[in-house]
Amino acid sequence: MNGAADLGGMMGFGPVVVEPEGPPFRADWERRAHAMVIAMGAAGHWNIDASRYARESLPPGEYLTSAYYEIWIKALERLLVAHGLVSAHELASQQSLRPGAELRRVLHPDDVRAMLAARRPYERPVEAAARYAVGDRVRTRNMHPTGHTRLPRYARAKTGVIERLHGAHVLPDSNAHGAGEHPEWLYSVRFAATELWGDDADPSLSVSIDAWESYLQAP
Amino acid sequence: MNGAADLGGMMGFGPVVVEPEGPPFRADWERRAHAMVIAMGAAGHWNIDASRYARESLPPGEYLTSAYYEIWIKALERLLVAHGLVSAHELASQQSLRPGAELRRVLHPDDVRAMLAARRPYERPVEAAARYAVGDRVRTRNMHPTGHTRLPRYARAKTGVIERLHGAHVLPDSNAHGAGEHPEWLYSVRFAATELWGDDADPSLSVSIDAWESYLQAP
Amino acid sequence: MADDTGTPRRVEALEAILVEKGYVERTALDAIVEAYEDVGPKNGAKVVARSWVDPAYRERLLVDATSAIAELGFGGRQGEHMVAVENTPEVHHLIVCTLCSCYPWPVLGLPPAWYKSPAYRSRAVIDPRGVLADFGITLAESTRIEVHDSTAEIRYLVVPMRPPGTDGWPEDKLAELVTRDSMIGTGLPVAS
Amino acid sequence: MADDTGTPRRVEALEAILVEKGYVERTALDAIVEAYEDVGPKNGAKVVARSWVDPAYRERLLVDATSAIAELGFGGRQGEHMVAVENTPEVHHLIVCTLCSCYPWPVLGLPPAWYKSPAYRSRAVIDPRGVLADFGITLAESTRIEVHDSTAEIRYLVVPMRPPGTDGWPEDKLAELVTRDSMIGTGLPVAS
Repeated sequence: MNGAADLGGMMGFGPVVVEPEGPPFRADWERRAHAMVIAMGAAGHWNIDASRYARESLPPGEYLTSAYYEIWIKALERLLVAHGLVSAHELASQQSLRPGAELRRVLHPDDVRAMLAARRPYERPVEAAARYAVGDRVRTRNMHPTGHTRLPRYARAKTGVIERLHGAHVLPDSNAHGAGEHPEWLYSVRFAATELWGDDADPSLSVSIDAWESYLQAP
Repeated sequence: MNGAADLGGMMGFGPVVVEPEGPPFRADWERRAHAMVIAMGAAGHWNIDASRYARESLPPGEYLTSAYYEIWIKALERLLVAHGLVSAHELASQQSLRPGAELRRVLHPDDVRAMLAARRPYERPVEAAARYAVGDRVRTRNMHPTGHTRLPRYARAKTGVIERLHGAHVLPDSNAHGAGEHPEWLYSVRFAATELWGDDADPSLSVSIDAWESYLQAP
Repeated sequence: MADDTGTPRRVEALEAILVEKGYVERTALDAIVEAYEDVGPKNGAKVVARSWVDPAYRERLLVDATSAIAELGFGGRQGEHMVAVENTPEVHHLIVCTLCSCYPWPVLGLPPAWYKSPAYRSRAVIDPRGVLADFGITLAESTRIEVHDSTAEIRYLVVPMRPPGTDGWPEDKLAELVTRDSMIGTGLPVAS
Repeated sequence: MADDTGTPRRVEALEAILVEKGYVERTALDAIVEAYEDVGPKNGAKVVARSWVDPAYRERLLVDATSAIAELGFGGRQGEHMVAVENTPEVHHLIVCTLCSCYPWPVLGLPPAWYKSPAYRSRAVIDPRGVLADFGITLAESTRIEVHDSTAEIRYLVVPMRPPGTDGWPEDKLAELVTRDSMIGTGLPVAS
């Protein structure tokens, strides 16, 4: 979707506020929010693409005025409600008002380390050969789905060059909506900044994205 | 600039909240805000393009969470400060702390009706002939200036057809920044929705924009 | 969305500052407020009704809307360069300003809040049928939609189709059928 | 931007609800919090330092970063598919995730707030030299910049250039020069 999360190329946010290296959390609620998102993710009722879609679906003004872990917690609340695990009324009243549903999996404290250390690859075997090879010129599709996609607006209908093949990966556009993994070949595609941003762009700059095969077509 | 005001094609705002026909203001502060913007515009220190640029330069999160006349009043405050007419400290303390500067023009109550009724056309005579004619195919430039422009992001690097000529008009891209009127031929350019939004778009839909000649090039 | 207490106070304080500095006179602000209480879509409705009963006027309106509208005494700020676009059974026109809130003040008054809302501005150019559905309007699938994004100082007026069953109606009675939304393209004239 | 009182209370209330419903155990949350206190850019710094002293390792890192990083014992969530990109005098790499906050957790820890900020995400792909200036970095105009927008599950690690004057340094001393930002591309290794 063309939501507020699709920020590449937007202007008006001012300079980057640089922080020195240090702990990534600035408040304890951020730690708990992050941990809850991971723990509820481990329950297996939704996948990472559904989580991202829930975040980018927040009303744009709310997205852009929320701290990042606020976005996570608001999206988690929406997922809990959408999956019937917590009611909107419970969230509003800030208390549990009925017994919990049966979770697919409850994360046990002893399993946390192993879960975080486990590789859960997104690569899948596919029978089809890759349609494009390194060096091929490709054009990204002009597409504006209302659902989830990982093709940013700034890189749509632009011509670039295949830079790497990453194997076939789970397609977020369907996986986010529970419509299956539909793995596709995944490529790094490199664009000249002048292609993305026009003749006034820095000629010494290029930008690559990782793009699934169905995002691409012959130029 | 690619600011929050450039909303065409964004998603996530929900349905349009329809209102019955009636007075356009919902609170008295809106009336006063609107009147102040007009009265201070009449002072002649900035033009309509500079006002629009001040509005679209608000931080995106603030723009999208402000009521419309709030956007106007915040932009007016910024213009007043930028032009040295009111200080940021005065705005913060909500009081005048020093005598006013000399305004170019103070709007007198007796002149209001005539001012509002006056035509202040944006058309200007130019020597150059129009480069394009009705029916010509043109391509909009891919441009991403940090300054003001009226070429929306969704209509950049797209091919359309000239539908009307409107004469030569003041160019907002320079006028907003006090860099002169630089009038240019202005055209209505019509695009198929499939060109703007891709193959999945409604084939029965077209969108036109009004575009200055320097926004256009041969296809 | 407006802060219910902060914003009115902020606006009031700014007015006091501008008045104290001698930049604005309160009575001038009063006069501006008053002027726009009088202006509304009834002006545009007169233009549309005239075009329905007077073929020569209709022709002038479609060729040079600014002059044709001035014939009826309307014009001025935010109406300097008018274009009229006429709905037909084949084509429906819809007006938006995706970048701000451009709107033909002299014929329609000041824009309603929804016209300036992100919901309308974002969606009118990519999903106009969805927007029309929010207004309770469903067009035939065969009707083309032409959206006009007011990106310059051209201001658009939609001339809706005259409702059937209004033959011989006087102009002022016809004007009563012409709603604000029908001249933006988000509505149709009141059924006769 | 976070509401200083509302948000912590909201998070606390949600935790209480999830615990009461039996969906999460507080000690599991504690364990997750604890696990990420230990993970940080020192992991990535070890990878970079090894690549500086061991040409064969460097080669493996550039060909299959996931495996090369696993040799040093790092991997897992948000590091399943790693790619290492090497800075040279000709090319500088910069990593961003414009769409959310994708970041290689096993080698860099959790991302700093600026990495997730609209200011960084919006500008890194259109004005990376301006972004680098915010970090106090000015590259030679002749240096090309390659920005990598992490739009899939591939996670990128920048291998910065080894600072001059570090010949013969032991690996652990070299690792101390490798800052978090130098592995994102928004910084350079500490001057030796």
